[in-house]
Amino acid sequence: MTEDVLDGDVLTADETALAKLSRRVERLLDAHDPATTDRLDFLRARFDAGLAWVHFPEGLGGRDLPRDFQPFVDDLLEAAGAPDNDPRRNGIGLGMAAPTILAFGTEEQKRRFLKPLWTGEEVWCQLFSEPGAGSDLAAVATRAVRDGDTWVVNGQKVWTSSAHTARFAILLARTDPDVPKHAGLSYFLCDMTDPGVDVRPLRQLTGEAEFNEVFLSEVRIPDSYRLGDEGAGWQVANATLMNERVAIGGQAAPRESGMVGVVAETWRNRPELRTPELHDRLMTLWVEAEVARLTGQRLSQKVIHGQPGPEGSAMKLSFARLAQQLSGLEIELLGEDGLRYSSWTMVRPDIVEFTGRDAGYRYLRAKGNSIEGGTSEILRNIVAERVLGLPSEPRTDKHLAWKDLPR
Amino acid sequence: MTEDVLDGDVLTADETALAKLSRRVERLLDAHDPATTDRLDFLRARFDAGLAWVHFPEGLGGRDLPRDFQPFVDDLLEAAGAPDNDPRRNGIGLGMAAPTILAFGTEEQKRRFLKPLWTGEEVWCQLFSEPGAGSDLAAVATRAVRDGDTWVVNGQKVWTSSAHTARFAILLARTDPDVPKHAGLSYFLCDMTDPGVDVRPLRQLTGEAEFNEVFLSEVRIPDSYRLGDEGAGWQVANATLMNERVAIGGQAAPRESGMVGVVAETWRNRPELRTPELHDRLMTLWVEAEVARLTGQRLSQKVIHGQPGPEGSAMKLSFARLAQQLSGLEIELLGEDGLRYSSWTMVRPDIVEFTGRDAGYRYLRAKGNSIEGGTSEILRNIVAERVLGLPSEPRTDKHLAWKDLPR
Amino acid sequence: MTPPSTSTGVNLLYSEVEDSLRQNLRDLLTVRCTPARVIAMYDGEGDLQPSLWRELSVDLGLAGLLVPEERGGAGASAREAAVVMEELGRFVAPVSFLTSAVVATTALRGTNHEILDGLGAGQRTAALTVPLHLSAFGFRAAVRMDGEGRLHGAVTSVAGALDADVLVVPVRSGAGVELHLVDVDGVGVTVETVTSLDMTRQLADIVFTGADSTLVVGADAGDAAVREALEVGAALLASEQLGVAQWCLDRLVSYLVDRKQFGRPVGGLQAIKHRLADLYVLVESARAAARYAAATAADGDPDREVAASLAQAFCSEVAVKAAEECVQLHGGIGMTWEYPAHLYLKRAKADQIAFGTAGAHRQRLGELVALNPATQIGLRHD
Amino acid sequence: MTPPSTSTGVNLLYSEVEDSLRQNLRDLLTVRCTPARVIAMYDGEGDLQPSLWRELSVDLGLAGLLVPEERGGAGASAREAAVVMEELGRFVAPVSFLTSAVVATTALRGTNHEILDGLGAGQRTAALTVPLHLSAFGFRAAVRMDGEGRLHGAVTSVAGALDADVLVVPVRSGAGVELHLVDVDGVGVTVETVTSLDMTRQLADIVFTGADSTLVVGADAGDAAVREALEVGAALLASEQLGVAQWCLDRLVSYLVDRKQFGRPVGGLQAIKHRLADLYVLVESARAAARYAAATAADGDPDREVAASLAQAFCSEVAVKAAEECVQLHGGIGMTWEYPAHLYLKRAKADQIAFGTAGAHRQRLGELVALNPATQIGLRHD
Repeated sequence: MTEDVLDGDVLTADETALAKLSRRVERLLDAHDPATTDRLDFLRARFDAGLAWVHFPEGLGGRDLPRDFQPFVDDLLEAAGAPDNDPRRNGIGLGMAAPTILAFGTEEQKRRFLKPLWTGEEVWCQLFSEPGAGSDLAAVATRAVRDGDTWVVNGQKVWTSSAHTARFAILLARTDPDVPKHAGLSYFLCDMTDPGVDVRPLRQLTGEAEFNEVFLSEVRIPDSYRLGDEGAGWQVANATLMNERVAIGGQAAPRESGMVGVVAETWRNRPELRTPELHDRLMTLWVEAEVARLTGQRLSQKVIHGQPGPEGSAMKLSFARLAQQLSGLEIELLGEDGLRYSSWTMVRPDIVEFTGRDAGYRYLRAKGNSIEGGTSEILRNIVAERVLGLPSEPRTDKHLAWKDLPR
Repeated sequence: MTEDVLDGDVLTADETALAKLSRRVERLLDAHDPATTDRLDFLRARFDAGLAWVHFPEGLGGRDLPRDFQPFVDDLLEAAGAPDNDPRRNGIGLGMAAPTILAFGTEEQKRRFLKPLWTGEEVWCQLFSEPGAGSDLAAVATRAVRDGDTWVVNGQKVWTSSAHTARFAILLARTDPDVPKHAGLSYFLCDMTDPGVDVRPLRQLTGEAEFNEVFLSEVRIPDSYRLGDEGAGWQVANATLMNERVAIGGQAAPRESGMVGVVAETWRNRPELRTPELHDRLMTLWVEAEVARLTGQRLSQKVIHGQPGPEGSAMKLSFARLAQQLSGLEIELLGEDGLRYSSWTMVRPDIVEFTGRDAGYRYLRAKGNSIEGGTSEILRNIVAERVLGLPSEPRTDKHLAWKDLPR
Repeated sequence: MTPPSTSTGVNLLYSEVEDSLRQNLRDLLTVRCTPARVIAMYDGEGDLQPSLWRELSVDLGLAGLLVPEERGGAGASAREAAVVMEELGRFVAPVSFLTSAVVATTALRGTNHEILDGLGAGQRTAALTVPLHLSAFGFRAAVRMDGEGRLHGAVTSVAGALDADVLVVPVRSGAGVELHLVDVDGVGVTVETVTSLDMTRQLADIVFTGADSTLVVGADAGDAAVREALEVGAALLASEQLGVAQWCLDRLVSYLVDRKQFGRPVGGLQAIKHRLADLYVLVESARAAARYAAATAADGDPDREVAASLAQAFCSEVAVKAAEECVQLHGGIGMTWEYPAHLYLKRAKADQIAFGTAGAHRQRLGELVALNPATQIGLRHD
Repeated sequence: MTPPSTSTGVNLLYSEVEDSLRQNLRDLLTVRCTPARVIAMYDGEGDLQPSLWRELSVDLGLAGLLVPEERGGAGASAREAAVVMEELGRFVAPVSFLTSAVVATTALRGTNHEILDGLGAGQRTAALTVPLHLSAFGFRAAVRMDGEGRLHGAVTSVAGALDADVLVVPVRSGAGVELHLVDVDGVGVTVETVTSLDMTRQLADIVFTGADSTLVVGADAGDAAVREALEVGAALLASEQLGVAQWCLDRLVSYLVDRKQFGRPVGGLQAIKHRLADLYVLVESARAAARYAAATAADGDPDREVAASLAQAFCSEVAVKAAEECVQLHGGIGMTWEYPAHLYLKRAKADQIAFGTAGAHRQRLGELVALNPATQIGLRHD
């Protein structure tokens, strides 16, 4: 381990890095007093100081440090009353678009997109799923046809959250129907203000329209907005999805975070509802939720300096199952109160809280956890094939040209 | 409904048939007083009187009546102190060989085999499974080569219960390796006293050797012992298996029969072992076992005049799952006593009681319930394809000649 | 002479009369009770219920199924009513059959009161005024009478009240529980709608503040009448749950045979096939349990209390499981408002609470079949 | 200054030292602890245990892993012991590591008694004389002392006693629980072998009829010493259960990739793949739970009691599930005496009872994390 000296003490490399980070935070705060600085100005200055996401490269909001140094910075800034970038408003941008742009983007793309993405000036959404291409994402039919230096895009996308607030989208489209389906896709960055983009709310079983359908008609995308090589869209999209699954399943969080905490609080506050049967079912799920939390913690310790692998899929499986079982149990626990619902009125929420609103909402919304971002069935395939090395299904659709596949 | 008159009353067809049966039983008892008649003489006389299995044809131990008239006869004879044919000693003969011989046998075969089978003079076993052909039964490699009017058989069979007490076997062997695997099988009746038949005990995880391995070396079987057409062995074997699954899963029985009754008695007798958690798990399984019993009852009401269909597979699935969960629960309930085992000494039992011996034996033996007579995985395939009409797996082994298949 | 049927016990099959009743009802519901019209109820666009109930109750005569023939009803049994419940479950039909024609009618059936004429003819619709989650063995009356014979008290989460014109109210008295009839529109009666998880069986909170009433069952018989009504309700709810589960299975099979992914029908993937096979086993098992509950209720069999709790303990879980699988295996489309899967999920989940949870029924069964719980919590600490 | 590791809590990974310890042990067990030799123990052909334990305890020095360095031990922690437990589970090794080097050693560790020298050097082997199914929170001492200082009483189902030369006996006294050492071959000590479900950890029934003993832990500390020993036993048993489950998963994967039916590898059928994926999730989750229990036990973390019960509540079920799937998905061969799958089934099922069942640990967790049970049985009857 390399050693360094600060204020006369011999320090480990980690300690040195933390000390340097600490000073850099102090300098940022000195130059931009949060109490008097405009929020957006402060965020831009923080980005420029390399304190936005320290594991990103220098010049792109980071300092090439391990990812787990970030909470240290966040804590210092929060303590000083600095504004944050309201990450929940731009989850897809931060969790999926940004790491993909970083991994596959050109220098120009990184410079153009990462800063306003991080500050929240530009919200992102994801145009992947289609009515005919759900789990079989490589079957997307949205066409992008080259016209000189631009691509002309036509098609329909579904399950797009934040489409109505987003400035940009990551988009998967078919650029070559004459090759097998995985080989004919390309990955684009799409300007949602293009007049050919039509966003319509998609109402779901909770009564809300948290997602959208997006219709693309003659949308023109410059070739400079293509991410990765032409025909390499499938590989780029997979990197995005791995990030999504880690984002959903693999976060370090304290005990009784999320759904288990909600149900445990109901249990503690409503002693009159308790029965021996419900107690054992609660404890069984409490155990599984706590073990899932530790498993996520172990996973993040493993990947802290690396890239997310297929193990994130395993975490997402547990997360979805537990959210569903816990929210189902809560309704049984509530009994009469579980028969009631807050409101069926159609709304378009900006931020989705899986554990928000009432028990009925939690129960219904949790059903989506095993569908969105890869169904549990697809994730089991991924674990079986990529982690355990089991043979893949016999398939007829891997070698035929996409245009010749049966529909 | 046809009507009949007996002793002046107008009777339904059922009542008439029962009255006639009743008289026939009286005549049998008059002619062969159970108290003074040799057991075997009585059983033969009962067979000749058509009172052995009333749903069999006249002349073959039956009276062409619905199957559900049999308990009426059994009850009358039992009340008169008549001996029974000890059906548990010859379960495969009665449950599987007999209905198959009846359905596919020649007149000579029926006359030769059914009577000593029913009386128990000749016990039967089943030579189907092989080490390389378990769930994929059509992959049997045991070869039968024609030599004039006889077949010469070589191969190895496993999981043969009663092989050491059996006089005859039903045997599935490959007679044509040049056609696809389902088409090249034939079905034989095999004399177990042939010098080429070598029976060796096959010890299982309980410590017992309830089954056998059977090695067949140059066993000679007359062509007159072939059941069904040459090459039709797969169809005949399937009829046998359907009967097996109904025999395992579909019997009418009183509440708390079988494994659930054993565990319920332990619960009632050992109040000091009870916990709220175990109570709810017991009640959950009690409910499922009672519902499974009713489901079996409903199934037997449906098929009472017909042939067993694929629904029997559904019953066997439930039976196996419940036997396993209940016996697993019993060990947890017993706690310290569940850590003990009666004996690991190797024995060869004549009759197997799934609920016999101790809790450890029940737990271990029940593991076989979802393997023997069709694994639960195969049964789910059958239900999915034959009951629900879902597409079958893509297969490469259905059209290639058996000899050309990869091993 | 023993009839052959005793060897296999209670008849669990459907009769030809029941098959034909089912077909008539299904034909009507297919045309009149479309998913789009049912979904509209969640937005308060509820013109479906009154017209549909009129057709079922009057035209098909279902309101009078359990009303004795001497009061103008069909004098049919719980078996036929169970088949109706199955079909109503299959269409998540928003009608008052369970609440009025089964539960309220059963509570009043012993009275020979003239209200039965109106109920049987479909001219009146009644609701037993108890919370929907209450089981027969958990029943307690919440309404009391003042010195002038007027009713006071609140009853929350009552099913069927919004579509009823008369309430059948259990009233505590010194000598037991009486049953009173109360006009829904009468003075001193407030009926407040509840936004419900299952809007196809919407609940109401009811408050009595000095309401007038008519005594129909005296204190010697009211408690038993309510408990019998709730027990029959639980027994027949199992058939509704069976219908819900059957729809989910049928719809999944037909959807997944058509739906192609990775170049194959999704229904041909083995993991999906095995789950559907398991679901089939559950649905067929639920059918046996529901039929047994209906048959024993119809015959006044001494085992009917066990049968009702058995059916609720089993079928309520099967309906939820089937509806959850239905949403999941449809993928995204199963989550949408336009696709009817969510109607079945909401009905199944609400039915799981109705007339007692599965856990409560298991507990009750333990008492009925002498499988007693631990006498002390935390006794065994190994 | 906050070290980075706090952002993700207790370290749940394996260290390089642990990886190397694991590899050495695995190399030895692969050669010496073959399935055929383990299976032979069920027929009483048990020459495996003494020689194998000598190699592990003396040659590899595992007996002294938890013995303090000042008594000649390795002074290692529960982390390293947990890795040893994993490997022993993976081979269903019939050795005294858990009973002597973990449980008995932990009970005595605070004494600084010279017996620790012998235990650490592998010259002596000890067994804490309590029934195997007992949990830390369920412990009660069964042996008492007479007026002349001799021991009396019976303790059933003791693990490790058949391979021990010294028994560590909890003895009731007026002031609490004392710990005494008793020579296994001494006068007034009867050790009777028990035919056990898991013959690789065979039990014994022990009766004391006036046995001589040596006091090693006084009445002020004996109860706590036993409870700590049983808690550490439970915490580390989770790693054994993890090893059992891991073997079952690994063996299944390699068997099913090779095994062909219907012209395809069975491991390529989607239903099988999904079950193995689910099993993988369980095994990886069990690893996190087991590592957390080991790490908190090693550090004396205030959360260690929660961690031990959490690990037992989870890992004991995973091991049983994995072993049951292992038998099932092998088909017939998994049922045979010759194939080792049954060894893991029996170990897993016995481990489920050992140190408290999962249900008992869930109950205990409820107490520890303020999720209290219903105060009355049958209170809620809806």
